[in-house]
Amino acid sequence: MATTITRPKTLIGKAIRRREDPRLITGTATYVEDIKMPGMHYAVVVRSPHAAAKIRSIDTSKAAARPGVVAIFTGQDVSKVGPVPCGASLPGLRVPNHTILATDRVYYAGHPVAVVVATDRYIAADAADDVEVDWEVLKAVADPLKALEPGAPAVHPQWPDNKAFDFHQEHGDIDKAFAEADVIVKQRILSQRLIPTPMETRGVVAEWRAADRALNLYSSTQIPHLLRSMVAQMLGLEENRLRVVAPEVGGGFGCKLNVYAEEALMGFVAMKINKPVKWIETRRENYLTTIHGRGHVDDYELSAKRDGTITGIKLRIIQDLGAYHQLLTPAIPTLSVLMMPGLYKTQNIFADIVGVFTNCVPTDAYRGAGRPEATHGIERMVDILAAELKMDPAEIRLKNFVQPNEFPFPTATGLIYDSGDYAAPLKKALDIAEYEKLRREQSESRKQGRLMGIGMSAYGEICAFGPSPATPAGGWESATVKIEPSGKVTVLTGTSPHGQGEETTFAQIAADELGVDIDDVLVVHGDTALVQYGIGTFGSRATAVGGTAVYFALQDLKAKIKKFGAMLLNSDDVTLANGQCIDNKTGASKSVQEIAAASYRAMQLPPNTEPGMVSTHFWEPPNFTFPFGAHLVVTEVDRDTGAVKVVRYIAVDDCGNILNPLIVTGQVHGGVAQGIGQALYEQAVYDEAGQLITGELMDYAVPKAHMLPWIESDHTVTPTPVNPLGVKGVGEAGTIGCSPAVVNSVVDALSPLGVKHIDMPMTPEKIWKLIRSAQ
Amino acid sequence: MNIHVTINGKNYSHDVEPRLLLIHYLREVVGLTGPHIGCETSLCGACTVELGGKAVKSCTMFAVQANGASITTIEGLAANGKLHAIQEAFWNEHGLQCGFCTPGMIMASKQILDRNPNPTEEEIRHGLEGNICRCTGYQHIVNAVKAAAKATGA
Amino acid sequence: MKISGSQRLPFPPDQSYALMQDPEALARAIPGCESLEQTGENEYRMKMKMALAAFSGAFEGKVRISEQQPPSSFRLDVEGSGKIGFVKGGGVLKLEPSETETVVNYDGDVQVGGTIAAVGQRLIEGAAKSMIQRFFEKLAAS
Amino acid sequence: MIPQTFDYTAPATLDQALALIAQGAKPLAGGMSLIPMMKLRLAAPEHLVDIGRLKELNYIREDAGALHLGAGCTHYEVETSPLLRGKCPLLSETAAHIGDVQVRNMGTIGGSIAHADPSADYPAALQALEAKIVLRGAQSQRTVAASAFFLDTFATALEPGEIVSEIIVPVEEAGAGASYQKMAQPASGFAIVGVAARLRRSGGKIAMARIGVTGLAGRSFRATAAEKALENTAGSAAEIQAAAALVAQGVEANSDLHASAEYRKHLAAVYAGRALFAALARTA
Repeated sequence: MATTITRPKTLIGKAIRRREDPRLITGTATYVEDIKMPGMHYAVVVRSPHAAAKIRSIDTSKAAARPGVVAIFTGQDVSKVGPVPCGASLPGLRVPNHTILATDRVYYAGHPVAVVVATDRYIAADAADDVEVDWEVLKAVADPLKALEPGAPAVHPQWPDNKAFDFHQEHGDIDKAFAEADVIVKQRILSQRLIPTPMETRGVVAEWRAADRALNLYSSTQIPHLLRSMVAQMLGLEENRLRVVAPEVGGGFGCKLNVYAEEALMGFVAMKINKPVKWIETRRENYLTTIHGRGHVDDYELSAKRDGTITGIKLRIIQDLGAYHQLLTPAIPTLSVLMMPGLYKTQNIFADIVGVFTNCVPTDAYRGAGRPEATHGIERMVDILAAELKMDPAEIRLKNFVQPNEFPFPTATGLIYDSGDYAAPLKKALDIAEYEKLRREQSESRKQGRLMGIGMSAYGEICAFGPSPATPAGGWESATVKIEPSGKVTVLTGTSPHGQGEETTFAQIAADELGVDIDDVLVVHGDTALVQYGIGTFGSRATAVGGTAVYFALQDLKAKIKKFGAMLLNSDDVTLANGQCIDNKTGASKSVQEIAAASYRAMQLPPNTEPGMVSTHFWEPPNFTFPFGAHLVVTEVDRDTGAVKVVRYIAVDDCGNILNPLIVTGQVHGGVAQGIGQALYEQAVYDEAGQLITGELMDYAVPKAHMLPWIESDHTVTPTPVNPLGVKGVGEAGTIGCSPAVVNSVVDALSPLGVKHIDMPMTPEKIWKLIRSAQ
Repeated sequence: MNIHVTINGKNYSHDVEPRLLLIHYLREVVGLTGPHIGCETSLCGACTVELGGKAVKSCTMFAVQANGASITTIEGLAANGKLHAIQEAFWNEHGLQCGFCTPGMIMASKQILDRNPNPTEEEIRHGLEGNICRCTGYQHIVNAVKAAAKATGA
Repeated sequence: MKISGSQRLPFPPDQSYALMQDPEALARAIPGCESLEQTGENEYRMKMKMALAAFSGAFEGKVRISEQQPPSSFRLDVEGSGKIGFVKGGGVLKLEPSETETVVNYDGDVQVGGTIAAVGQRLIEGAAKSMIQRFFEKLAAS
Repeated sequence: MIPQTFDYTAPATLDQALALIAQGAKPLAGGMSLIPMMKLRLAAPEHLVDIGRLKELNYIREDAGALHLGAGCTHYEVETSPLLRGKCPLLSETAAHIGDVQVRNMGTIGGSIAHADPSADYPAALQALEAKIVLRGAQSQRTVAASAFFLDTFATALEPGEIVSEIIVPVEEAGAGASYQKMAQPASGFAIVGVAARLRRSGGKIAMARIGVTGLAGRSFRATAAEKALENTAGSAAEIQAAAALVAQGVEANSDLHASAEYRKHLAAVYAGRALFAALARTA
């Protein structure tokens, strides 16, 4: 029965190809849109074309008269459904009542006002067009700075100042630092609104089983369990009668780390019509109504000594929240504050956040969530300081880094950095680039009138979210490992991977720990009916927290294997290695598979031991992890057009131990692509009336293959002591390290013209105007 | 309107509404799951299929326009249980993460290699202009196309 | 979005002014106008079918004339909405004599919403200008 | 995502198609412009006549010193036609800039120019080539110059009931060189500005200069002032730059999210210079 070939422990660290890929490369994976059920109905959501308006009336009669239309619901009909939840809490936070359909007023273009349900998606689309809403259009405000001005239109009439919260944090003696500074540099730095754009939009299928009072909800989500808890609450359902399945999920990048109106709405519809219903977001809806990211206006001040030592950082963040709080909206800028010292030692910080309502779709977690903004800010400011002091940007960074002997390092913002050698990736990047030679090339090229730039960033990030007291809804993760009677191994993880490859990396961990063939390991996730409660995949946490839970579950299981093995071998001294439990005295052995079979057969049990071979572990991380790295970017600016070409991109990342280099490199590449997107191309633009004018892929420039450079990816390895795997997380690293390096490079290219700062995205026209005004 | 098409070597005949998009025909009527919908402006390329030997975006075509045509989707690439060289290369080179763009990306890659068996990096990137991937940064996809070129050339 | 420019009408200012206040002339000149019916003093309800090459859409809306200072200036506001979104435009038209003709300088705002705003962004200005051009050509021909 | 309902006819002959179009049906060629608009419900034709399959509209042939392209030729066919690449390479080069591979596989030259998007690529080349456009209706056939065909944003000389049936471009003479240079809008690939330049050198002088511009204004146009400035010069770098600087002069330029009018005018000069230099290099 046990046919598995055992082999030495070698999988961790190997670039093995992914186990999830066969279904994906053959087009046979099941995304939400691929789910079909008998009697399936289709829903289309009717949305506001206005950013701010009162609803005088809604006339659904014409739509309802279309053959095939089975139901239409408006705000009044869903009044018993609870509001879209905000999971973040801040002192004094103003939380608008976020109903799943608008009732008397809409707050952003795209705001859902009704849902049309029909037997066919084409009919539903036709009928949605027939719903007539009588609007009283109101003045809207889309720009957070304008929203703060006296007399600005009030997004929520009850709060005319448009402020959702004020947040303050400080540490050390900031006044002294600035009073005694040799030099103070100031800059306003923007992190523009971005649209996450996973290639799969959101989608929901809801199926009501009336006789069981049970709802099955299939949603393209990163957090199936949290979604279950919250949707159950919204719908007034018993949580154990709601099953949430995250089937194949086509990318998330944070925007599916949320609970959306449509998720509860489809549950409501299914319960009302007593038929399965499917709603698939169009790309236009995705741009209008799925959360955006970033949206910062940051005012920075840095104080320093003449020798380049940074002595203090002041930061005032104006956060464009949009019209509502989605799950984590107000919490995101607080992560920027936590990350504001970057990799530098300074203990004097002062930070203010003003959270501002605007008539736009809410902002929330998008790849990096608060940390790219902070890293962009500090890494720009360090370059600005270096320029002011005429220091080399590498030198000033090396001077201010937390040193390897200072870990664990308490930061001014209350974090404990776990481990690091911050100089190592920067030095490695400089070596790869042949930095000095590159600078010589640059001075030669400048003599020829060319605009060549060299820029770098040294970034740190907060990952592996995280200790539960510091994480809304809890920050632990769960794993169950089962060895089936046949000896096959099933890993159930509470994380919910959607491209990150945990079906492979977790199988690597399990195969190595148990000494079984990786083909005998199956990783299962994303179904609340199959998997114990879990938190989900976001914040570069899946491997560092979820993988660690798997690891500990495996340790428990190994102890049990040894107990059974010792019993079967009649020994009191056994070792488990290479899938065999070996009697250290006689050399006799039993395979893991044989032991598993015996544990289920239960002819005999070790003392105080239950039958079966299953272990569940909920792992609570004692700290975050803090990956770091350095990116170095060479750019050339076209003097005539302002176009930026990235000539070289070097990324040296330290994410601790690497379980699968293929996957890690892929994460870095993808992260960098999104960072370059922000630096050069992407921007969500609302006009003054709150219309999203980058409302489709026609105008919102997601980078395509020809718009991105070759990325030279390398690593240093500093394991974290926070978890036994030594892994820190890598999902967001590329994005966080990227944008400041690119901007620093372009500012460097234009520095001979006196350019000191450029805001993103660095479009050709923006650069051209800078060049022209310098001439 | 009645249409006849050959999809992945099998003949189909259906009565369809003229406005039925080819992508919906393939997915809803024929029951395929490979071609995906990622946008409505013909930019993302997730719906790419091969029609009469040419890569096309099946979301920007009506099923009636395909009447009489021969269509290959991602489901039709593997033959006799053996993956196509491009599928194999995407797997080996980690040319995908979430996988949603992958069927279209592989079909677009096939078009590149059908027309140019030994493309340069620049030619590959140019040839993928009609397909957006948000996960990979494209580098591993470029590697996959190169690897597939090598594998089929060998 | 701001929009401004100037157009000519081959009539003296007082005649041009009168023409631009005449509902029948407006109905003939507004591109795609299917009906223009008076609802109040200087206020009209309009049905139009906008067609620009393959683009087409039916709109219902209002036209309002205000701030009249004959024959030198007035304010024109037009708004319409349909299934593909809404269009709002308004601005001041200033008439200046130029020999026997009138130069009409306009300066105003155009705002669009809905699907048109999402995908038509790059085309709005061109389309608006071309519609204004057609409006004046037709007016000149009346 | 879902178009409104319509009737569909795929006639076997052009005459049948024209008869239906005369009754108000809308021609559907490759559908690359029309179908996305129908999906967004910005266009809702009641009756589509599929002319994309008509063999009668799909040919590229040489006749009496000119090249005749059926309106149904796809961009890919234009891009790769050995005849065009040899005798009118500017058109092939321009076709290669349109959209992406999938769009070029389906989209047709006739459909593209009938749509008259102000940022489309073909018009620049057709203006520079002084192309002739053959328009056919059920009872009519006429030929107009490219310069008279493109009237404004989405507006052409096509009358109701007419379609573009053929495009006629010249066979380039010896000593000619041409190039199309474009700054693409990063999201859509449309031309923010695109300039097609054609030059012929004779006896050390530029005997002929033609410059077509797209993306800059509501309609494509020939930059005649720049052409005149260049003709009969030696084509020195300074002369080319000076001519290029004239391209946008007096033009009321478009502006949008991606480029202001001012920047577009600047780019027009830059890309005109680039196209002219590249064209000149090819005259050698």
